[in-house]
Amino acid sequence: MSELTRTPNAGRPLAALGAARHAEAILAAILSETGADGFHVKGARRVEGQVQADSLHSFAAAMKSRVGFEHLSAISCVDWIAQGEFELVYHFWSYRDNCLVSAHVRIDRAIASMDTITDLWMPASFFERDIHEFFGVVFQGNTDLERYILTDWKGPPPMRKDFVSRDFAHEHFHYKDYEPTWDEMIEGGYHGSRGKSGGAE
Amino acid sequence: MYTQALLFLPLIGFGLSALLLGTARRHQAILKTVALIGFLAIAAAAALAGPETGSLLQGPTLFGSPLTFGLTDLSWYFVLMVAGISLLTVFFSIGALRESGSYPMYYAWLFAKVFGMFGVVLARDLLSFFIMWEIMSWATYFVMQQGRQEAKTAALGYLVYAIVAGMVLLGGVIMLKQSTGSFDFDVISKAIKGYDLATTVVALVLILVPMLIESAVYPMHGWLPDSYASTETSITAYLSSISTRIGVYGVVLFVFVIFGIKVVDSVGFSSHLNLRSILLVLAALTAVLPTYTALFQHDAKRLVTWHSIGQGGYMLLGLATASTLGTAGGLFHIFNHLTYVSLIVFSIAAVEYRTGTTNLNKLGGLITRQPLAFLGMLFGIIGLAGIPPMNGFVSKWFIYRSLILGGYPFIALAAFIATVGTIMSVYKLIHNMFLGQLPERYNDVKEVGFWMQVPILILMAVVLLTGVFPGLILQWVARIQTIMGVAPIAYTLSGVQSSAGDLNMAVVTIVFISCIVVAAIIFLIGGKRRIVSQYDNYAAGHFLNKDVPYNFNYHFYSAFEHIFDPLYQAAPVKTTERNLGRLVRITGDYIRRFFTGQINTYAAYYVAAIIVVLVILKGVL
Amino acid sequence: MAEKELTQRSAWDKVLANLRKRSLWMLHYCTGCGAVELPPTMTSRFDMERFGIMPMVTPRQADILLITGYLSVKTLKRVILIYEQMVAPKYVVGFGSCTINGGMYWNSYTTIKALDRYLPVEMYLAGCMPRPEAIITGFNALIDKIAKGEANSWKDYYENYEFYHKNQQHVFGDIETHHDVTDDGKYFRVVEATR
Amino acid sequence: MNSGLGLIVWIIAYPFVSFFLGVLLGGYGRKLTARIQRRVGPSWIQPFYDVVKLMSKKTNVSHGYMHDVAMMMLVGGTLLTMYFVPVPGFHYFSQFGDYIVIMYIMLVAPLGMALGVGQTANPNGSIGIARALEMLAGYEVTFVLTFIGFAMKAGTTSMYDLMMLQQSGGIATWGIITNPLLGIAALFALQGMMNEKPFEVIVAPHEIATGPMTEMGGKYLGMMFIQHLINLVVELTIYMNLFLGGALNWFEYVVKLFTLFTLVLVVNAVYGRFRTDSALRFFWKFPLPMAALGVIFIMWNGK
Repeated sequence: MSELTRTPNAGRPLAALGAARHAEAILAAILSETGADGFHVKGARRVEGQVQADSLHSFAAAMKSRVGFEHLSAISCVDWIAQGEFELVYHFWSYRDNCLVSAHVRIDRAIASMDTITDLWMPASFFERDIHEFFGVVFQGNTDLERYILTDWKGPPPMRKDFVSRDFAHEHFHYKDYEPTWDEMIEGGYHGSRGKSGGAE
Repeated sequence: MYTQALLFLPLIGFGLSALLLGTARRHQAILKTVALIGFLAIAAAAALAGPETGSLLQGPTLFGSPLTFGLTDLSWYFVLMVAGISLLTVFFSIGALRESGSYPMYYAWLFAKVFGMFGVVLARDLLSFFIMWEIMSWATYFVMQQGRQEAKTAALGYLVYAIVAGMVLLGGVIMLKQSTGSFDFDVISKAIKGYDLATTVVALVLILVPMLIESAVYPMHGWLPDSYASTETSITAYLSSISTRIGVYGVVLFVFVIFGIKVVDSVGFSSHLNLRSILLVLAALTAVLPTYTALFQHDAKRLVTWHSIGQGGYMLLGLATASTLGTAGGLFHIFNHLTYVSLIVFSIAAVEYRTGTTNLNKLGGLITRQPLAFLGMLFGIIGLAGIPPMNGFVSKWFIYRSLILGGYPFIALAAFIATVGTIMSVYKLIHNMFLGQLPERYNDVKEVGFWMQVPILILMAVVLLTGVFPGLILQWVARIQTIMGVAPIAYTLSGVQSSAGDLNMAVVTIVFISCIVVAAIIFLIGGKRRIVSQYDNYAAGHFLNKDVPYNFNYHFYSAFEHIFDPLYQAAPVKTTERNLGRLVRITGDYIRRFFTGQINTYAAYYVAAIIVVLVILKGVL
Repeated sequence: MAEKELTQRSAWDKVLANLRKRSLWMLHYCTGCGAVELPPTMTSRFDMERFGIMPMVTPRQADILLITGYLSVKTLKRVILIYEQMVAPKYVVGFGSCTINGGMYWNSYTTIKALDRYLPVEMYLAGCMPRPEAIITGFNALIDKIAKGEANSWKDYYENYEFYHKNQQHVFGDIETHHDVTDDGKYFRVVEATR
Repeated sequence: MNSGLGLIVWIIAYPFVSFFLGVLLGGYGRKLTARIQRRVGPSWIQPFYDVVKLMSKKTNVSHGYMHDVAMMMLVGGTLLTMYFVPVPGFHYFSQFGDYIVIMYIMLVAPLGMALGVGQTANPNGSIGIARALEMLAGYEVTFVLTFIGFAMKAGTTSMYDLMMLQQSGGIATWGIITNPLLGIAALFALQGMMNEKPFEVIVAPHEIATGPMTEMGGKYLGMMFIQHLINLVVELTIYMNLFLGGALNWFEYVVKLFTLFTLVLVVNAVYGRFRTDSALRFFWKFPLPMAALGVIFIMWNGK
């Protein structure tokens, strides 16, 4: 691992990390270390801001090594179909300051590609595979974007807003239609599912 | 007349197969037929021979007394066993030794070994006993070093023990010759009765220790596991079934026939703390500790060799009780052990012949590919564990009863602990080799050929037959007991009738078979059943196929390993051997310093020696 | 075929059915949220062991396969493997509205909507989730069906295996369960050779 | 019932009597455990229903011929042990085999099961069998030491003679009264021998999917149930013959059977499950030294 990715607080007990900084100090630290100015304080322990897609990787590396946010708790994705964009939100967490910094990145919805940060955090590959499976965002540099939740899925990425779950379900699965003569069938004894229930083949 | 035949036939065989050495590479068949005919002749001679009391074969006179050989009941019992197992081993090796010339001297050394063993068993005087003992030790060394590379180093380990045993035996022989004035057994046994405690103790110890080394009794067993496990598998079967039992013959011969049990009992401090009780404790240790070491083994052959040490402990246990039942159990156990341990090792050889490995962690599921080897192994392990209706049970029954009724409760407990250890390691053996999932690489394994199947079938029949009708062997055991000076056992064809609890193996087997038939009827009343593939198995909803490893072989007895691992790592014998090796190396270094190799140092030694001699002479004069 | 089955049951079948109904071993495959209803049914509050019903661990030993909740396509593959590993006569009990018609997840893109198109379901326990009393009445109804000899849905799987297999393939393609169901049907004479 | 026609009839009827007794014992056991857990519990002859259901299964799954033969060895071995254990009025076979024979015949059934489970090629089964054999070194060694003490004192290893010795003076000469140490140690061993908690690690349902019974379905499980039920009767009878003075009439026999089983069941109902090595350590720390003490006591005042 290059010097850049070595975490300053690794190995030292939490208590020895020094007093927890409150949000404004963190905001200043982010500005000085990473030069990202689009951030603002959202709450006592929440900081939020915009980051450009291409500068995200360096921002994340700086957050991890210099600003003391060693933990990438999640990457989530929002589908702004109206603007034709995906919004990737990277949540960084600091053990020392108990504070969450979330960086919002906008990428184009049609191209839907972003470079990976698995070299900084190995577990990030799970978040990236999840987003790839459900939104179709391709993460450059992530070697195994293999599907692991919907293993036999053949349809489009299901979490996209243009995917209508009900129509897909109606088309692919068989429903048991409501049968007004339902009660006679029960009293009349049950002769196997194939017999009475209707439904599209 | 048969004594001469039994001695000269192996010699002729050895000569012939040695002569054929040159042709062995090209004409393996000729060598094998010669060996087969030779061993058939030996077996015939052994079978026809009976205990001849009269004609003693007078060999060449040496040190003033002739080397005499004769056939008694005791020696005939062993002669039969040696001849039988040698014939079966040759049968097996004809099928097993496939690439011609891998072991050119295989049959020659086997003949030599048989000659040595016959000599030891037929000897009627101490000198011929010692000479034949040395020949047997050397023959064992040469037979044993045929195998993988570590077989050669392990055989050297055996040789060290054998030489030590030989020297101690020589000391005993000389001591007895000085005190009784003759080598002949009968003369010695009459004379020894009148001797004082000191000489009998020393003579007895000097004679007994080599016997215990040869039969791998506990502290002196270090050589056996490595040497037996790394030789050619058919040799392992041969050695572990009969080679170590010559030591037990020696114990019976000297403790019972020559010295007499009363003399041995008198050696010691009180009726409880005499030589026999020491033998008993040693035998109990030999029965228990090797069986639990066998649990930890990953190699099938090594597991069985540890068991052959353990079973040797059982034989000594039976003999050391010196009661009718005990000695009968011990002697019968020699025969039983011979049958089922060779059966097990032949099955292992059959598996090794096809799969090429005996590593228990790599095998599995071979029951569908090699059913006969499985059946042979099954009969063998039921015999080894001593479960009715196999013969191993009958001799263990004798030993238990003699120990319990003879007032040795904790020795009986040790014997049972050994049985539990045997059952555990024996199930691991058959489970890891034949049961469980069949690995993909053994899919096209087939059964072994005719030559290897015949010995397995014969031994299976013998193990079952002598289990159901132990009387067949007990008749010889009773005759031997009369020579040993112990009341012979009252036996019937299928067991023993006595006031203190009886055994009728025929009835047990009949009831056993009828119960199984009843169970079969109950089973067949149930619905139809279909044999499914091994991948149709419960795996909590997971889909099984050939590249999902789904076999449990490694660390089979994890609870035992969890408890006994520290004890097993500090195995005393291995550490003592290592320290001995280091000691020899250090002393070797010091001695080397004297022989510097320059002439002048040697000249200086001469001058010094002359001066010393002069000083002594002047002093004397 | 089912009608012939009911009328010509021999006296011995009747006796056997009445004995067999008293011992039902249940493998509850906890796919959804219904599993939490089982513990009170088994323990002292409702004690279903009174009827000889006992939870069992592996499919080989079980008679009832209790599917307690929604079934995603991925879980359906495992459920079918377990169903085929069970020893007939076996009864699938669909538990809760999710197995009847998709229940709360009726518009989901991954859950199956009707269990009986993939497995012959013997009985449904309606409810989201059915309470222990419903479970016990359901099981008693099943016991009566077994006593009357009507609980033969397991034969349906052998007789109409193409129907079930086609639906399964439609949903998740082919799986290797090491069972040739049609061949088993002929071997165990569940399916008359003539058909 | 020891000679002629009565013997033949009894030999044919005895398995059914023993099976029926086993069913009653099994039903009583499940009823008692339920009552301890404040439940109603199944019917008194629930094991009979289970066996009938299992044996009437239609599509049984086998893993090979050894799997089938093993089931026959399993039930056959237990039936064989049953014939050799003396019961009130029937000790015909005691003249052919003493307790050492019985002790080894009892190993035939577990060996048969072990081979069958081995062929089902399921690791859960193999782990279960490995544990069963390891537990053997715990309880069986203790039980044998108690028997050795008795046999040495009585000078005979035939179970029928040992039983008759205890009958001579009524309760005063029961095994457990004359040697309490041996009796109590054997009680611990009985708990292990009957595979009841706390020594039930062999069939741990959640951990190794009921161990040896994982791949046993339909009539295979039926055969194991039949064996288990007869085994209940046999093992309780062995303990009763050695330590509770055996029984000469059937009423005394059934009463002793059920009281002894109640003791075992109560312990089973309230205890959790030992791990294998902790169970072995328990056996080697308490019951084994207790039995050894009992034997030393016998040797000390016996000689």
